[in-house]
Amino acid sequence: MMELEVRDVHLHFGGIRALNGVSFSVRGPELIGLIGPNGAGKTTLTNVISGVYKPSQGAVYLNGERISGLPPYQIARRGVGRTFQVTRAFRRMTVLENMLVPAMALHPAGRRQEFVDRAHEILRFLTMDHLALEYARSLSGGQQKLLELGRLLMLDPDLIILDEPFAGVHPKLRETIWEFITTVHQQGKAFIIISHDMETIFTLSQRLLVLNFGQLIADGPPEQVKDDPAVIEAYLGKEE
Amino acid sequence: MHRKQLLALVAMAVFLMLLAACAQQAGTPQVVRETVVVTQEIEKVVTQVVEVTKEVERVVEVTPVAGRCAPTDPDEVDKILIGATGPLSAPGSVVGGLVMQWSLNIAVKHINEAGGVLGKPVDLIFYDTEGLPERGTAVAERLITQDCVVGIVGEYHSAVGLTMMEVAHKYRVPVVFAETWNDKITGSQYDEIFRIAPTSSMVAEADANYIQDLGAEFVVIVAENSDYGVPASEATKERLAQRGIDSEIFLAEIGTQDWSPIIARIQALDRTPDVVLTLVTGEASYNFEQQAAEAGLMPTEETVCIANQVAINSEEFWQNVPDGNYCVFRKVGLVPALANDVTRKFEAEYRQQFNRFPESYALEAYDSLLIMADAINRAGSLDPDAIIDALEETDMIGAQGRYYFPYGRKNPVPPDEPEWMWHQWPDPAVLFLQYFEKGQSADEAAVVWPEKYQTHGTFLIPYGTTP
Amino acid sequence: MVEINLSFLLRLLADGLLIGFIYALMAMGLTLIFSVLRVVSFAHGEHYMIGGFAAYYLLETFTGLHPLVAILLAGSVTFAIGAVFERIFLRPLAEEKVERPGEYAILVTFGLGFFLQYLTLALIGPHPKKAARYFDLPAFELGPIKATAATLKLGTIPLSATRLTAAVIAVVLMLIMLYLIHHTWLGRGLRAVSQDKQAAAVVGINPLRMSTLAFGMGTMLAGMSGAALVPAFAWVPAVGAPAAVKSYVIIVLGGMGSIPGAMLGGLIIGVVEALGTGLLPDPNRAFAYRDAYGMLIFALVLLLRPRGLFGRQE
Amino acid sequence: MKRVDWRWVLTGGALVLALSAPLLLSGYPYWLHVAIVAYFYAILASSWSLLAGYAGQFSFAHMAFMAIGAYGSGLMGKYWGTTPLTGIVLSTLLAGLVGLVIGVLCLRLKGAYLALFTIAFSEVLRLTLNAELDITGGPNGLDLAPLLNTTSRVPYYYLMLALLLASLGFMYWLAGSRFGLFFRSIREDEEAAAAMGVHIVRYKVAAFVITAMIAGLAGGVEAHYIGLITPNILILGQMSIVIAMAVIGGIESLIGAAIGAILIQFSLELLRELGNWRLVAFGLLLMLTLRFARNGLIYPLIERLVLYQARRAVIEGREQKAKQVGEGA
Repeated sequence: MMELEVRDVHLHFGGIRALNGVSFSVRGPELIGLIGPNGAGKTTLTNVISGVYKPSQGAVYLNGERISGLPPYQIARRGVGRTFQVTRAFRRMTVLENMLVPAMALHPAGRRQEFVDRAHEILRFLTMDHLALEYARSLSGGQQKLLELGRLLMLDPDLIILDEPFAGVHPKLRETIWEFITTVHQQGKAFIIISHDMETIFTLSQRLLVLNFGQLIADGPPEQVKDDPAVIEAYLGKEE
Repeated sequence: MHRKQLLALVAMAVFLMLLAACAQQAGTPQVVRETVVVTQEIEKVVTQVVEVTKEVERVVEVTPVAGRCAPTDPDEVDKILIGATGPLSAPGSVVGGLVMQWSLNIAVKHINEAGGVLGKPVDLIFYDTEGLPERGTAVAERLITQDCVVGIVGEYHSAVGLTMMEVAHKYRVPVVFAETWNDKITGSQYDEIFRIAPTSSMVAEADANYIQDLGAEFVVIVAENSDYGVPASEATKERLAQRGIDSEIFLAEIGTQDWSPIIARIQALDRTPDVVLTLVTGEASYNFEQQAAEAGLMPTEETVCIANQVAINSEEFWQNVPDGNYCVFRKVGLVPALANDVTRKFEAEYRQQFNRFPESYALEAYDSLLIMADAINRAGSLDPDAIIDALEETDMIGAQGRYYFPYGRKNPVPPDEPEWMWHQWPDPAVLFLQYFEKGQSADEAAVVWPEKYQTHGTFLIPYGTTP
Repeated sequence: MVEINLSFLLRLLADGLLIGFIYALMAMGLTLIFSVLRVVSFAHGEHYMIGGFAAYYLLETFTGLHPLVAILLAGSVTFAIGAVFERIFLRPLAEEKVERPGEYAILVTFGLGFFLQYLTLALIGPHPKKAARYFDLPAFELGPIKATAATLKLGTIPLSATRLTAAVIAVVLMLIMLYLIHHTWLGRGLRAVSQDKQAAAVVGINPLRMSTLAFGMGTMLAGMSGAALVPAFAWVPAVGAPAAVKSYVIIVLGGMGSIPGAMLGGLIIGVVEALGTGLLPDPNRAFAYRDAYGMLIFALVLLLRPRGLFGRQE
Repeated sequence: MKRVDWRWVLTGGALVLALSAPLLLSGYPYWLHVAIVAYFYAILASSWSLLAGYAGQFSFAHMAFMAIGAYGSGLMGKYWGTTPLTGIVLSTLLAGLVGLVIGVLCLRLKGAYLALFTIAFSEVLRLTLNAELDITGGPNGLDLAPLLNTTSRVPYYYLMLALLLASLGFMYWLAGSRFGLFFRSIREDEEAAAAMGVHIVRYKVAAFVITAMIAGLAGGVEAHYIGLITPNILILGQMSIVIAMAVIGGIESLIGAAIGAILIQFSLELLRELGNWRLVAFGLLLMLTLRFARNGLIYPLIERLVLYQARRAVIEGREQKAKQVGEGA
């Protein structure tokens, strides 16, 4: 069973303290929402977990192994998959090729045919099988988002970090993504989902992490976090 | 910097050192010997393959039969095709190539006006060699096997001439080189190869003699690191040494613009040079001369300025080296005094067309074609051997004077002569001229060497005086 | 053997600084282009070359034309070339319509350089041209300071009049540029676009026009430095290449897009080359490797501090 | 109904033509020579397009690697008395090694920075070859022993052709393998590729090493064929010709670049009489291609004739071909 532990992570850019002693842990297939006002350090935290940044202090452990300091690709291979705020499909590669990249990176010895079949399976699940041979750049923004999710599945991670998956998507697509998350979650994968969309995130996630000024100010089930004074203050400002 | 990058740098350095070390004590390292063993096996196979292909060729006769496609019987052709080469684009010296192309065209005009060769018009095919030796091979190949030329003339760069000469030798096509100075070219003693330009040795000899006559004790040689500058500077240094004259060479990247650091260096030498000799071609020479003049290095009372021979284009020279008055420069070719009708005819045409003073290589290019045409006329056939025989017996007046080739097949080079005297015109006149008035043209310039041609009875018009 | 004494060092230093100012002017154009378009123009040397020829032919045809006017006209010629090129070939970049813009820009400007150089060669041939000295120095003698029309001699240090002129012109132009950039609407526009296109567009600046302007001004500076130098060096179509390579070294050293960086970088390169060439023991190698000194610094800067001395973190 | 598969018709035709060239050109050794040189440039252009078009590393040091192959072999022959073949093998390895170093040094450099760095590298190399006269022969160039003991061009022709086909084959295999996939993912988006578990460093450097070795090999063979190599081969102009060949052919297609190189080499030769004007036109063509035909002029034709058809076939659901496109395109 997957276990991620973020232990007292600090991150400073020059004078700016992006993260200031963040600690929490994820045990097994949880569905976690990560919220917080702009500039709270949500994306930064994602980048620390996925190895883009090395924490100035503190560490991240995956199943007891220290992963902070490993290059991103190592962390990805150890089962932490992430998406980016802006969709970053490999634009001048076909959808199929996009899907093959993580699989082949993960299993150097694997047979291509298996990956292809698996990719088609996943694409079918995402209802974009017919696009397999189109170039990613010719897809709509929404389809590119789905493609990114599909790519993630090919990596077959235990922990999936989604950065603003619902930002600027039309309702139809939002449903698809929602369904994707729930189904994949039921298959036993842990999620950390960054979102501004309070309503969605409160209903979707089982547990909420609230970041403010690089500090974790709340951690608990949505209903409890909802009326946590610190959180309200963070969002609405202190009332005198 | 990343650790990886540091490691890489170190690895690189070490490897290069190893390579250098091995190169020094030319011993063969283990790894090489091992590879040899492997590759020898492969080589066996390769050679067999080659043999097979040769066999195949023999069967299907794909190999060009002697390649050379020019007919030997003049009646088969309606015009006499002669090939010519020169650099027309970088990295070649475009100026040189262009001037030679111009002069060759004038030569064609004159020859055809005079009734052509064997009663047929001469047609010239000129190709750009870009100053690249490999292009020399290709172009010579093309001229000989595609365009079916009976002979080749011209070329400016020695490095190119050296490769062309091999092709000409392979297909047995006579060549008269116009401006390639490298000793090795006639030094090859190939039947096909003739030359009317002076060899580097001859020029170096002349330079050394003149400098000796100036009574110089210390000379600075500024040369470009090219197929021209390097051998020339070394040959000159050597000859100066034989005459007990010290000299120091400063090599510079070809086409250099800013010479100030090197000029500073020369002026910081513990002794002031009596002569500064410029073995730099093209615009770079102008840059050096003007900057040296501005810095007060040369020309001065103490230091004689020997500019590069391109200074003969007085207009261009004064434009680019306004402060270069009293500079001496080498001229290969005739003194105005000795100019003959051919010379005057060519010069007139050349000036009228391009409004420049014909450089030495202009005259050489012009003459090279005249000589080839004359030889074909006398041979009365297009057969290479006949032409080569005729060339060996050449005795004609060209723009640069009387041409003849003392040593060749019939009359081999005697042991006491250098082997490059083979098919070599022995007395291209190497003169030194000196400007003594700002803006004056090359024909007004004083001839200061050799003594017998002196116009002002002196080896040097002292700086700042008027004769 | 060269004995290294103070006056020799001073002289190298002076030579280096003098040529450095001229390098700096060229690099300034390049860095201006980069700061706004995020593009390194590989045709910079050719604009410099064309600027020189333009000035030369202007002075040839209109005798009595004042050199400074000629320089300005030459500048406007290269400005026009640059602006038109930008409009036709770099517009899709500004509109962000191109995949991998960086590479596209490299190749297309590279093609422009190739085209311009061979076009000039085909049109005016290879024979070197050189404009007459713009200004003669008044001849005077004042203790150790001596001046002739061509040279100003400070003790043992001779300074070429043509280069002094060019350096002065360079400094003046650089000051003008700095003023333009920091105290005019134009400069504000350029800076705004160079910092954030969208934001600039929002406050009513047209980023497209700014790109065209920036590229034009960059090539104009190149053209003007060429025009300023055409009396100092024999001018041929290939004259641009080495100069351009220098300015690449300089902008990387100074930090891409940083104007003070370009100035300082120019001076540094000038001095380093002079010292390197002057002090390396073996005279032949010393000079043959001249261009390598800059290159090595350049490589090291790229590896150690990719954003240069003044560059901002990308 | 079964439609004709143009792919095989085309490749077949081209092969037959290439193989029979010596017969057609028999008695025209000069054009045979041009063909050999054209293949040499084709190898350079296509390997550069693998590096730049696939892996997105716009290196200007390709000719430098070529020169390392040539000079390496020449110098080993001169100082260690190695036979040409030994020299070529070793200097190919050497080129690979230098490629490794350059690749590692360039890890963090992108776009213009990479271009400038690689220009600096090859300029310094050229200056060194020029300046170290006593070792390299300087501007006079370095003589190399002939590779094959024959005066005929035909064996060299087939050798260079084989080299071209072999390297194309190898590069296509590579492009179809995980290498090609990762190269392109890196080109598209390094960070995302890393997040998908791709070992960026390894594959970036691999791209440099492999293409450097191909260039080095070609250089070695070419130099031993010509018999002489000069530092002038390293001037920026030469590199720009290779780049232009790749761009005009189709920078993201190996075969496109190769064909482009061959066509351009021949046309430059045919137009030699035009002197510099042909280079003017060439430069203009380069700019226009870049601006208005980003995929080059040759590749789109190939795509129309070959890939488009294959795609249709796939969309009709032929899984087999799906892979070829997934790989090949």
